[in-house]
Amino acid sequence: MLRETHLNGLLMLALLIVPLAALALNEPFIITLATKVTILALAGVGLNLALGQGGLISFGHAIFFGLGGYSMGILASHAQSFTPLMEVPFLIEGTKLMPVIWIVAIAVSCLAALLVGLLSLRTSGVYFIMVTLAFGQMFYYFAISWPAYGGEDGLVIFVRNEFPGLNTLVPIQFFGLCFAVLCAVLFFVSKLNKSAFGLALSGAHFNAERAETVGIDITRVRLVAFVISAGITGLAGALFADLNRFVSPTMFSWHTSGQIMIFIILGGVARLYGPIAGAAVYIILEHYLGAFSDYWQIYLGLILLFVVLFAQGGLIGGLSKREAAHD
Amino acid sequence: MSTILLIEQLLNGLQFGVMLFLMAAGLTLIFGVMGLINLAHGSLYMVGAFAAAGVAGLTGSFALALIASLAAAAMFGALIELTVIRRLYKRDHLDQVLATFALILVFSEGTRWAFGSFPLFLNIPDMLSGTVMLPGGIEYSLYRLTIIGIGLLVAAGLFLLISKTRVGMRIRAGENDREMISALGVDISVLYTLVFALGAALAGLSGALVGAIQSVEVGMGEPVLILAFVVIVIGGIGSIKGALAGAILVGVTDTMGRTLLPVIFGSFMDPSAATSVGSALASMLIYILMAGVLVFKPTGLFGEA
Amino acid sequence: MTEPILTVRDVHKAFGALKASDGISLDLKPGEIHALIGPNGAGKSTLIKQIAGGLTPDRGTVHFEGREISGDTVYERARLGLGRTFQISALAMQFTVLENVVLGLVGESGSVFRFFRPVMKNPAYLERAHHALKRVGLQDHAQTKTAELSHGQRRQLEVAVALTLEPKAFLMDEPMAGLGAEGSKALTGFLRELKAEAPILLVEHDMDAVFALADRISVLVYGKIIATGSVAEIRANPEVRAAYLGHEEVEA
Amino acid sequence: MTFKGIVKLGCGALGTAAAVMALATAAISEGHGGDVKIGMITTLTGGGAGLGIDIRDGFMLAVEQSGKDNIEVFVEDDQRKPEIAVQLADKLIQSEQVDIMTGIVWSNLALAVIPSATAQGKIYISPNAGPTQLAGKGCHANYFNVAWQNDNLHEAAGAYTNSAGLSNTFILAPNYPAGQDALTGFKRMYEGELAGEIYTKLGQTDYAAEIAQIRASGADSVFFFLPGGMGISFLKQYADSGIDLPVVGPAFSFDQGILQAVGEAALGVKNTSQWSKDIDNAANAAFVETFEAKYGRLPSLYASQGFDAANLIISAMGKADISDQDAFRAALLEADFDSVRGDFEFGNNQHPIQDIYVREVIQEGDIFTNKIVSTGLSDHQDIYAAECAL
Repeated sequence: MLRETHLNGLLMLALLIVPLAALALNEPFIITLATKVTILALAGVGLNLALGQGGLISFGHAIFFGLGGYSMGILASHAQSFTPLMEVPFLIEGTKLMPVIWIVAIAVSCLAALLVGLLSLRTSGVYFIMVTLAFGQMFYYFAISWPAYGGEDGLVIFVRNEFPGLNTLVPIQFFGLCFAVLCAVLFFVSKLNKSAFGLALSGAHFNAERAETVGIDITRVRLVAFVISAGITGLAGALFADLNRFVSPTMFSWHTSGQIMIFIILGGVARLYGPIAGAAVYIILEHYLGAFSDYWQIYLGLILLFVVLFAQGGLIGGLSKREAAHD
Repeated sequence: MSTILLIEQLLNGLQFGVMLFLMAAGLTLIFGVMGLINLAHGSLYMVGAFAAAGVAGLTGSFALALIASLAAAAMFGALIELTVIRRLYKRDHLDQVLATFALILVFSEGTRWAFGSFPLFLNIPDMLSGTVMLPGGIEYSLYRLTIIGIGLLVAAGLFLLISKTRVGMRIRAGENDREMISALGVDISVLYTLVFALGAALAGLSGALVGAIQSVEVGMGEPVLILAFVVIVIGGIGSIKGALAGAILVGVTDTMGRTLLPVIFGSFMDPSAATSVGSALASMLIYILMAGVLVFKPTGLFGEA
Repeated sequence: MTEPILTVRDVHKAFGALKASDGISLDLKPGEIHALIGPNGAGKSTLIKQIAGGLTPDRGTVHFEGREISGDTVYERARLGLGRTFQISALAMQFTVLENVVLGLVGESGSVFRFFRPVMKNPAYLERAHHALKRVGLQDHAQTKTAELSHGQRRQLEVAVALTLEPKAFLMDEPMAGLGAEGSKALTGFLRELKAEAPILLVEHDMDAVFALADRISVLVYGKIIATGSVAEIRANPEVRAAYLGHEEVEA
Repeated sequence: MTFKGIVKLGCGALGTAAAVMALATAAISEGHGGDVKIGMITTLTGGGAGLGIDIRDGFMLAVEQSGKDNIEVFVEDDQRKPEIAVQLADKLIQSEQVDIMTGIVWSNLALAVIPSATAQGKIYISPNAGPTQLAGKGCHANYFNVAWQNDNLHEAAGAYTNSAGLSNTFILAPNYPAGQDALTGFKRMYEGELAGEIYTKLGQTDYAAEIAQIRASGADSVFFFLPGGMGISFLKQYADSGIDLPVVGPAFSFDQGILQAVGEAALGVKNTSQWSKDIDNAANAAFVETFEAKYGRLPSLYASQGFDAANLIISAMGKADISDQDAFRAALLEADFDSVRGDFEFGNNQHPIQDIYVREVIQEGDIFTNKIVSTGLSDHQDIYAAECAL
């Protein structure tokens, strides 16, 4: 058994070493898989802030994942066809520059989260779960039937977007970029968790009445957490779209929301590095169980059930038990 | 649009609402009594439809098929309650959501494994096929009228069960105070299994009823599950009355939106674009309705604060 | 006469046919402990919620320091200086003792939206938190998980959190509940000290504590205050004896 | 950005080819010794799995019958999710280094995968989807479609509606790109009036409201495109509504895989298809017989397309080595194989020029199936071919 901090370190190291080894062994697809893990983990880290730290069980984070994806898709498709996004009241051009796309993805996701959050946070508990789920469906149907950007067909971006100084078409370079983004976000979130805001957010989660009676406006705290969380997930959405060079309404579907939640549960709720372990295990299962049986989702379902019922704390919790006991 | 068509569409909305009610009733009952959010409810709906299709295929009897749907869904309901669900009552909603999400995967792929990947056949019984003339010259499907009838009967039955019978009293007590009811000496775990099986049976029944006029296929429970969520959020979670009101509201709004919005847009737009934009908006209408209700009543129309 | 810090005027609140508050008026003056007693179901909790926030009266007003607060939210009232403790400990059980106290300080100082500075290393907070813990006698338990505290210790922590708010008035809902004789006695002494800092509206079942502490007592029965007065006056009031005390003595 | 970079972007897909060709040629130039690696991405789980399974089974049957041991097929399940399909394509190209790809059922998945696969120098043979975008300006030397261009069956339905003397039809389809294309395709050939035009919600299961509108519209016929479960639901409800107007649709809602689920409700319905099990030629008779013997069910349209896709590849293997891609493409373009649908040739955009039949749903014993009643369009080519620069 390991201390949780050591385990986290090992996890990040593994995530870094595997694609490098794959590069050496000329297995480029493993690099793609590792990139996928990195990006989905990022989405999970975003959701975990709301769900783990804040206790806000959002079943609608696919909204932000999808908005991030479409931010990339729309900007890049306009750049690709040299048509401006809009000319009135002022000119907005498409772009192929990742940093700009990221900022837009984060901004759009945060704005949507503000609106969705304002309405959803009037409710709590099961209502919140269902309301966020229903908002997700609303975006999903909108994306499918809105013809301007491909509807159900989605948008294909032929060349991956650019990042100054890198050739993002080279898998290992794109992986490195995603890994760096993940590290930066992990640093940001770990700071956030330890700040006054993080304490207030957990306080509002563990005992809302208490937090209110000490003068904390818990709705505002939750709204801010929801918005930050959405911004991170939106950023992950933009990267995911770039990984596939493609966006479609599937990114908005409720299965996507469920999947991001699964990463968190598999890894361990409210553990900062949980989504990384969870996403890695999920992708490995999907990849290898899929080859093993047409009905692999039965096994996935059973594994998930087992984790939820008997292995609370997820992988990281399970592997670092001793530390918790010594605490 | 003529008045007759408008009335017929209202009737369609009512019928759609009643079908949603059958789904939503079980969901809201299970939540009200056990505090459990059950995503696998849609899977039980699918189980009901497949059981009905299987039995109808073997025996040719629709009545037996309905009984089979009730029995199979109740049985699978009781089975998952005993093995999985009862471990979740004291857990938070997150664990409930994920465990029941996992059950969806198991049920969907398990059904595909057992029945194959192709849709099954289940038809309306001859006795109920065809149409009848309603007063005012509306030609309406007899089967759909029957669904409205069965749905309203189930609603009435549930109200009676909960307000008049001993079991109902226990259910109401369970809703308010689990500790008290176990102090009364009622075996709460048996009660919970029964309530869960009842909710499952309702889902199975609606799956079978709907299966006769829709496609019996893997994954059929998911869209209706989400609609049922919208229904109980609008109606107020845990309230049967709310589920009925919410279901009819959603049914009518959706149906009228689908028919009227393209017409409205058509009055000032090119017809092709109008149908496209109108339909896009119509597909989001019930979610907009839900958002609207929540702005004014965050716990739904009949929900408790 | 000094101005009351908290004034409740003719508050009504009904749930269906049940009149939980039926024209209640009372006030809390600086430097006093005003005890509110009454049998179960008399409407004490409903009244507390209307004072602390969470329930809005159907009719009537609540004033705090001369300002009407009837429509304010719980956290707004807390920010004005209304410190509340709960009937059943309402603490974040997963937090350490120290974290619970610091949470109070974060709320009190209004510095919730600070995202980068580690809050548990803020020297100003730590100093105030340890001071508060020392006052209630929990200084050795700062790093203990709240869930591991004894019942009595949790009540002490409740008071410590309330202290960090530096409130202008305390609203205490059965602080003695579940404490042993020893614990009650210690807390009684502490509350007597505390009332010099801020007056206390005390809802309490423990009659010994009430009679030992209260400067004034109000008796609530079926949503109405049937008597207000000094300990001696209340003890002597025949109506109170009939409606409440006799009943209570039988039980005791 | 360099000037060169700007030019590349401007060329869109063509630019991509230039950008990644260097990588791709490295993979191709590895010696293969006549072995052909085929990557199949298709839908094997979840809704619509039946279609992918049929394509795979038809394809594998042809491979098996060819007796060739130098074909290696990698089958992957896309779960009907475009993102997964894209990643599987990356895997097949990067890890397995396949030469040819095939298998995708759905247009949206095809659009996500094919442009990038062909740009990376892979040959793609489409056994089902034929999106408009890839038939006209977006056509590609490496992209062959052995099924149809998406509009074809709908156009044939429009033509049939005219010839049946129907002139006031009511049309409906789901509100998504393929649905919009379907109605456009129908209207291209149809000459009568429209009694109504409705877009339904994708995945909708209750059509009471639409059926009421049809009843009130005074139409003389109905054309619909509702693939999968949507079509089953619509037909059952339509049959129950008592409306007695003739129904026309593309083969997708009347195919072997789902007819049993629709039952009598489908009897007599006219549908358009380039294949039917009663097309009278030796290849087809053998295909139907061997498929049924091997898998215990009648083949579907999709199975026939999978079978033809494999035979097309096998025919080219007899003429050229895969390592000489130009020669291999030329061999494919000749389409020198016995298609189960009879005459088959490629147009300039490498989409089929073929007859499209009108079928009627009939009952044979307990089995519901189709029989050909007439030819809807002869030697039909899609209209986008003219825009293709190939």
